[in-house]
Amino acid sequence: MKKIIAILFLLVLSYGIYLSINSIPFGVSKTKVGNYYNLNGVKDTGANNIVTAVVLNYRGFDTLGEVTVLFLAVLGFSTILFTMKKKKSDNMPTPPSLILSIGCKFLFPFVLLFGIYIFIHGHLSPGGGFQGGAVIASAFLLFYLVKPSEKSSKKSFQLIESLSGMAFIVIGILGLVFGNYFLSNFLPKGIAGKLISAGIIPLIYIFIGIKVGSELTGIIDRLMGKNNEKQVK
Amino acid sequence: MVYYIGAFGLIIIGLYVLMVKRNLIKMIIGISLINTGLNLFLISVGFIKLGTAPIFSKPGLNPKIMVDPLPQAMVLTAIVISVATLAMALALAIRLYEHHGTLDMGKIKDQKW
Amino acid sequence: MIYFTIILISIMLLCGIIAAISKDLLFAVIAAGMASFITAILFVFLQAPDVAMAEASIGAALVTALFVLALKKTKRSE
Amino acid sequence: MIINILLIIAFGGAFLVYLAGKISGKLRNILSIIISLVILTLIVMLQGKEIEVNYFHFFNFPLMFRINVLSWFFALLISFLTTLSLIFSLNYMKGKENLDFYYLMLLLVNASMLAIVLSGDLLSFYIFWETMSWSTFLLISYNKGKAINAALKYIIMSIAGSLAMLLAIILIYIKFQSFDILFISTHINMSSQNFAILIFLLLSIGFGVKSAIVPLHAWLPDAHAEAPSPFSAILSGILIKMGIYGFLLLFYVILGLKILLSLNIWGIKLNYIFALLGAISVLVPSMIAIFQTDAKRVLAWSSIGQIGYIAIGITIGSSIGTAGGLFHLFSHTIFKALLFFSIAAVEYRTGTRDLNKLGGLMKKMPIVFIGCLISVLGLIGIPLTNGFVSKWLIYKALFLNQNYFLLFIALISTWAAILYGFKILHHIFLGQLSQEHIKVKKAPLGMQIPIMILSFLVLLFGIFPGLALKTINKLIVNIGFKSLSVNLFGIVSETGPLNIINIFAGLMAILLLIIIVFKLGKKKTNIKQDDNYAAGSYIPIDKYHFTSNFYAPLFGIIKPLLIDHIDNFYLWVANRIRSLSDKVRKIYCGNVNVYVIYIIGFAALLIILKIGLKLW
Amino acid sequence: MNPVYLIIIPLLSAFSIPLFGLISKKLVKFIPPLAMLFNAVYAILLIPQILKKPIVVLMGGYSLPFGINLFVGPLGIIFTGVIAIIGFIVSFYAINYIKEGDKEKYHMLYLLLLTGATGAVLTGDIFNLFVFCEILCISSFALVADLGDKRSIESSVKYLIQGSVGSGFMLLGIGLLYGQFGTLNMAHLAQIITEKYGAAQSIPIDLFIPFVFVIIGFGIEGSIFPLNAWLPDAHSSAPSTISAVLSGLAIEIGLYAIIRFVFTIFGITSILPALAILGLITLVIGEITAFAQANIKRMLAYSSIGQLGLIFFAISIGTSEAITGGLFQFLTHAFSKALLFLSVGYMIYRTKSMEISSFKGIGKKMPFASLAFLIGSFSLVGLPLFMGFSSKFIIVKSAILKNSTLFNILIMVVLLCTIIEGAYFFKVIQTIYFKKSNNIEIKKAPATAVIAFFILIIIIIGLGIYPNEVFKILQCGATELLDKSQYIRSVLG
Repeated sequence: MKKIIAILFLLVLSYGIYLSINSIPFGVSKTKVGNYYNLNGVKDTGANNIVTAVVLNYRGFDTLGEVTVLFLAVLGFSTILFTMKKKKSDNMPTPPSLILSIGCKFLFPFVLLFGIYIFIHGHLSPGGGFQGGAVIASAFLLFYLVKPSEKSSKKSFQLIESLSGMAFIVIGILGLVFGNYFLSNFLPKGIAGKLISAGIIPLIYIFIGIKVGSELTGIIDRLMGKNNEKQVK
Repeated sequence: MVYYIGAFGLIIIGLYVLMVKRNLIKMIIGISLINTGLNLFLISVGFIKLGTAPIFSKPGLNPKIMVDPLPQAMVLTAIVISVATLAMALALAIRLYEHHGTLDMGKIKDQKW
Repeated sequence: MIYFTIILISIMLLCGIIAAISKDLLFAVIAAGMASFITAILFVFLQAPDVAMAEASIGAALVTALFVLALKKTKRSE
Repeated sequence: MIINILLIIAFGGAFLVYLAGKISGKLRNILSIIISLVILTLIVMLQGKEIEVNYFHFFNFPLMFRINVLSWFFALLISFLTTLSLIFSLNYMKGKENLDFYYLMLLLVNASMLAIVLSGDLLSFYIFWETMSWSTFLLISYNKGKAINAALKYIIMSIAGSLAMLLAIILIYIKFQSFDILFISTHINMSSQNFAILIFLLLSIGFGVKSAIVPLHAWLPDAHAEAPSPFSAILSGILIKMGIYGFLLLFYVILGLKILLSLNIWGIKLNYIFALLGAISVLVPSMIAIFQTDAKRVLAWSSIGQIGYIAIGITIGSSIGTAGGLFHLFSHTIFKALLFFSIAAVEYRTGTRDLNKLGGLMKKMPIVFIGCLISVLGLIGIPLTNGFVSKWLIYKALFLNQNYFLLFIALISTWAAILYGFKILHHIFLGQLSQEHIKVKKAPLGMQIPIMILSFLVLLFGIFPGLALKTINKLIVNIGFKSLSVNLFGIVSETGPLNIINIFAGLMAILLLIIIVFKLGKKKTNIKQDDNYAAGSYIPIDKYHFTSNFYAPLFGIIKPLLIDHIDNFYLWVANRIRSLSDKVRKIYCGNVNVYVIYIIGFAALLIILKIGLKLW
Repeated sequence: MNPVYLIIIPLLSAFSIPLFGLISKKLVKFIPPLAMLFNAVYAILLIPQILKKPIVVLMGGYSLPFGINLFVGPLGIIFTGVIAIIGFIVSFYAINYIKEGDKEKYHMLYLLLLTGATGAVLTGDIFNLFVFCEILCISSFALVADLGDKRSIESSVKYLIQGSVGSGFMLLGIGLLYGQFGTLNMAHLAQIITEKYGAAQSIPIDLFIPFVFVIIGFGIEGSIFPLNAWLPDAHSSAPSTISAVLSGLAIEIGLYAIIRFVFTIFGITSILPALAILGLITLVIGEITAFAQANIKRMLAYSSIGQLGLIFFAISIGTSEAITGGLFQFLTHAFSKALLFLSVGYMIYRTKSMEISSFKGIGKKMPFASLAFLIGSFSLVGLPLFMGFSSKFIIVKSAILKNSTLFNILIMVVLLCTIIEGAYFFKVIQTIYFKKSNNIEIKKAPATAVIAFFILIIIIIGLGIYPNEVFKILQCGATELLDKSQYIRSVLG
């Protein structure tokens, strides 16, 4: 019964969407704002990667909101799981097989390095704080697979997150102080293509990279449930 | 045009799962499908035929035929938001399982009227 | 080129349907992960490398990891 | 300027009393008496003055107070009755808890009634009308138990009424761009006929609820029975009259006599319909009052009846009728308050007010008995009491106006008034004294003073009606009727004067005759009350009590009439709403899938409406 | 006097809470009141400047349609001021109401919730509005699940699923709008829409579909009739301070977004009667379901739905006075509902149960809390001398001024619902004051709570007696909404 109603409503919805799609031709440039970014993105922000320029400079306020959302997610995640009682049948995690432990131990530094590379070169090559942080998190995921009982102190993760979040806002305020606009790019833009160029973008992306990395690792760490004995109230 | 069909197909499947399936984890999968479909739709709105990626990796790139960077900025944010919602949903699912012993939303109905 | 994308999109929709229907949650999670991975590939075709990396690393890898870990704590089957 | 001071004292005094109550009970009692006396003197000083003062701007609407003869007449009644009831409640409420709240609310009700009567524009009228209703609500639910449902019924009906009034006030504002009553009354003839009818209907709902005209009277019996007695004296003494004041305002100040008489729906004149409603609300409640066992319920139903009288008097539209209505309002306030005070005194001493259990208190509480006797005489309308004067005026007006049907109904309900008047008197004071009331003491002095004052007033205005009629005459002229020639003893009018002197002389003659016959008769032997025999055997004392269900045969006849259909209708509506809300809340059924279906369904609905019906 | 601080300071203090937490656990609970006090004072100081000319703040110094801008107009400053004042009072109340559980996380989430609300109200960019609404939603998911007992987890899950469907629709609507008009800035979007569809009587289909998705996305956040199934569960199982903020502010943000889209961006006024009917259905359903509730917080949640329906109905009447009345009703509802939830908070805390029957005779033992409840319910029902009367008065007046038969009937229904609302509120007052109490010991509400009640009571009675000042500010807010071209001119210059 519910299935039929659901399918009916979805049909009507898809017909509505089909109607509105007609006015959005595929592949034709529809934007009035996008070309401006492409044309003088490099000139304004000094970053080769226009997407990073848009993400951090033109629409930097969105990314500030974005960072708060992630910060919120970790907060909510820990409040909900904070009061979890230790499950009695938490079977001892099977010891990792030889290949897994050797492989992980070998791969961990390289994946970590790759993640750091991504968010340092955010303004030059594709990639940035979020992608770099995710790669770091997957590096730590590998690390946890190998040593499930590893105790990583949550307090340190929380501090890193809040510190890097505050750093982002402080850079914004500095922009307000120097360039009399919040989040304005007050540092010298340097030569496009060089590593130290594009003003505040690399700085912010480094902080975001660290923040996203620590946050996603925190989530995975809590979910692994290794050390939730400490949380038991 | 195919991308739109793909994107909205995913969204419709996600909505169908949300409406019909009773298991909470299956619903969360539905939500993640919706988000993926949405991101695909946003990017395919900003695509220009025969356009190049909006990055000046090589010096001689013509900015006029570059793809529109704005939807890509939006999608970056949307992906992270969907991860955030997903993490919260999974945490709640775990606590719900701990409280109710089951994840069947059909049976968890004491918050009504 | 165009046929390749059609095939990819149809596989993606297929993965979506499998994720929707299958009883075994782990299989559904992997199918959803597969769908988002194919989306990452499509993003590359749509000239959006940044988003492709983000979707691949977050959407495919981490979300699936989260789901698997969550499944470990709750019940596997429907 | 005096009006501002008056109202500041009234409202400020209420809160002052509450604070004083926190310090000490005695201080609070004295302070409340002083405040009510100050208000009374201020109002007496305001006699005959026509002041208009603009005291506040609410959303740039000027709010103003205005005093004229009409408002002065009501203000005097309000403050006088509140002073008496305060004196009365000093003793009556001695033992009870949270008295600060009681005195605060009593003075607040008094202050808001004064403000209603003195308010010059409809908005401040409405504001103080609402403050009166919510403070009355808090006061009615004062003694817990059944009073809670009574208060809830009261507040719901009064909110419904005042919302209808709010609608009318806003319609008036939109038509005339001002709330000032005088401004409206001068420009009323600009508006169309059905606008006047709409205003008439809406405002009469609002005032009808407060003055308990028949279809809207359901709250009054419970509210009066359950409210604390001194407050139920105010409630039926003056608070219902606020509705009548509203009607006076509506009929004669806003609409004016000429328009009022011209208003008709499909040919039937509106004021005739209203008079009919008044007649029904005289007849049916009086009948119901006969068969009540709780003393205060009898009084409550009789209040509805007497209000019906006043309504008939006012809506006839002739100067004598209105004078009769106003005089009846005046006299009803006095003798109904007297009746409530005496019942309260009885209840204070004996603890119960169930008529079947009381009896024979005549010797125990003589002053209360005299007070009750005089008030019942006034209620019935025996000559030499103020009830007689007002009934005479109303009957003359009905007679002159040739609507004999109303005259007939008024007479029947006077007959019913006699029945339940005598029932109260007999059940409480005459008959046998039941055992547990043997050691009942006299009513305390604090209660006897108001009873004495009021019974004196009943007789005073009975014998010299001219005192009140002079101000009422001025009042009628103010409203727009032609004045009556009034002298100290009654009204000189071409079709048979009302002159108390010759009635007084006639009564004296009859009294003399009775005494002579009595004297000539054979020696009287006095028999003690409790040594009478039946069929030769001595009746033990506890068998004496035979005054239970009094008018049994009459009860058989009009039993179908007594089922209060209107009350049942309100209960039916309340149950309908409760079952509806039980069904409606099932919408939120707790299942997330269904909630998501609601969301997508709403989206589909919007799309269908757009594509299918091209709505937007 | 740059309004950006209204968003940055709360955000900065939220991030700094873990650092302060290191120094001393007790210091943490004083940060939210301070941040909100700063916001309130700053907003009030900005009002005179804004009444003259709305401020447009560019983010990062990039010219308009390309960067993000904050549009701080009279409407925005009213909402920010109310959010800040109520946020301050509630956080002041929460100083010793929130004892158990991880206080640090609670205060961080609370501050971020208010930042999300302030940001959503001030921003001039639709995607930024989406991001701030997301912050609002996620923090309220976490706060609803804060107590961690069976009931709050369940309602938080249901709220999350519906919230994420809502955010999915929001994003879809924004994507479609971007696909058609190519820009994300509200003023630029409004300009393009008027150029393209200015003259059209009925709304063109491809403008209507994104409008539908936007209405549903923000409607779920703003709890319109079919979309508000999450609200009763969420508000009744959240801690009282959170349900006070949620029903006082959070649902109004969703409503603000819808109004902004309907009036400023799309400028379609032909749909207003339909929205008025929708608002009315929400009012009727809210009031009727509230009538038959035994649990006090569920009753207040349903009455929030009802009041919100009234605000939506008032605003969608469309005349400038009606919108002022609607905004005033928003103020009334925000303050009185906060007062009601806060007073109920301590009653539940002392009697350990949410059933109304367990509140018998609390009037004697907790005089201030019950007095606060009394004044809050009187002002919600709209009795004179309180705020509710002045706002309801304007709404009824402006509805009748429209003198179309449809609105006359609708206003009748509104008045009937006020009667039902009065009925269930007075029933609770009677159980509190006039029923014998069974349990013996109930302590009084502590000092911080009494001060919070006191401030709210002063505001309610003050605005009830002298509403002219606030009325003028609200009128500028209404004109800002109605006058679309003036909004575009002041933003794009």
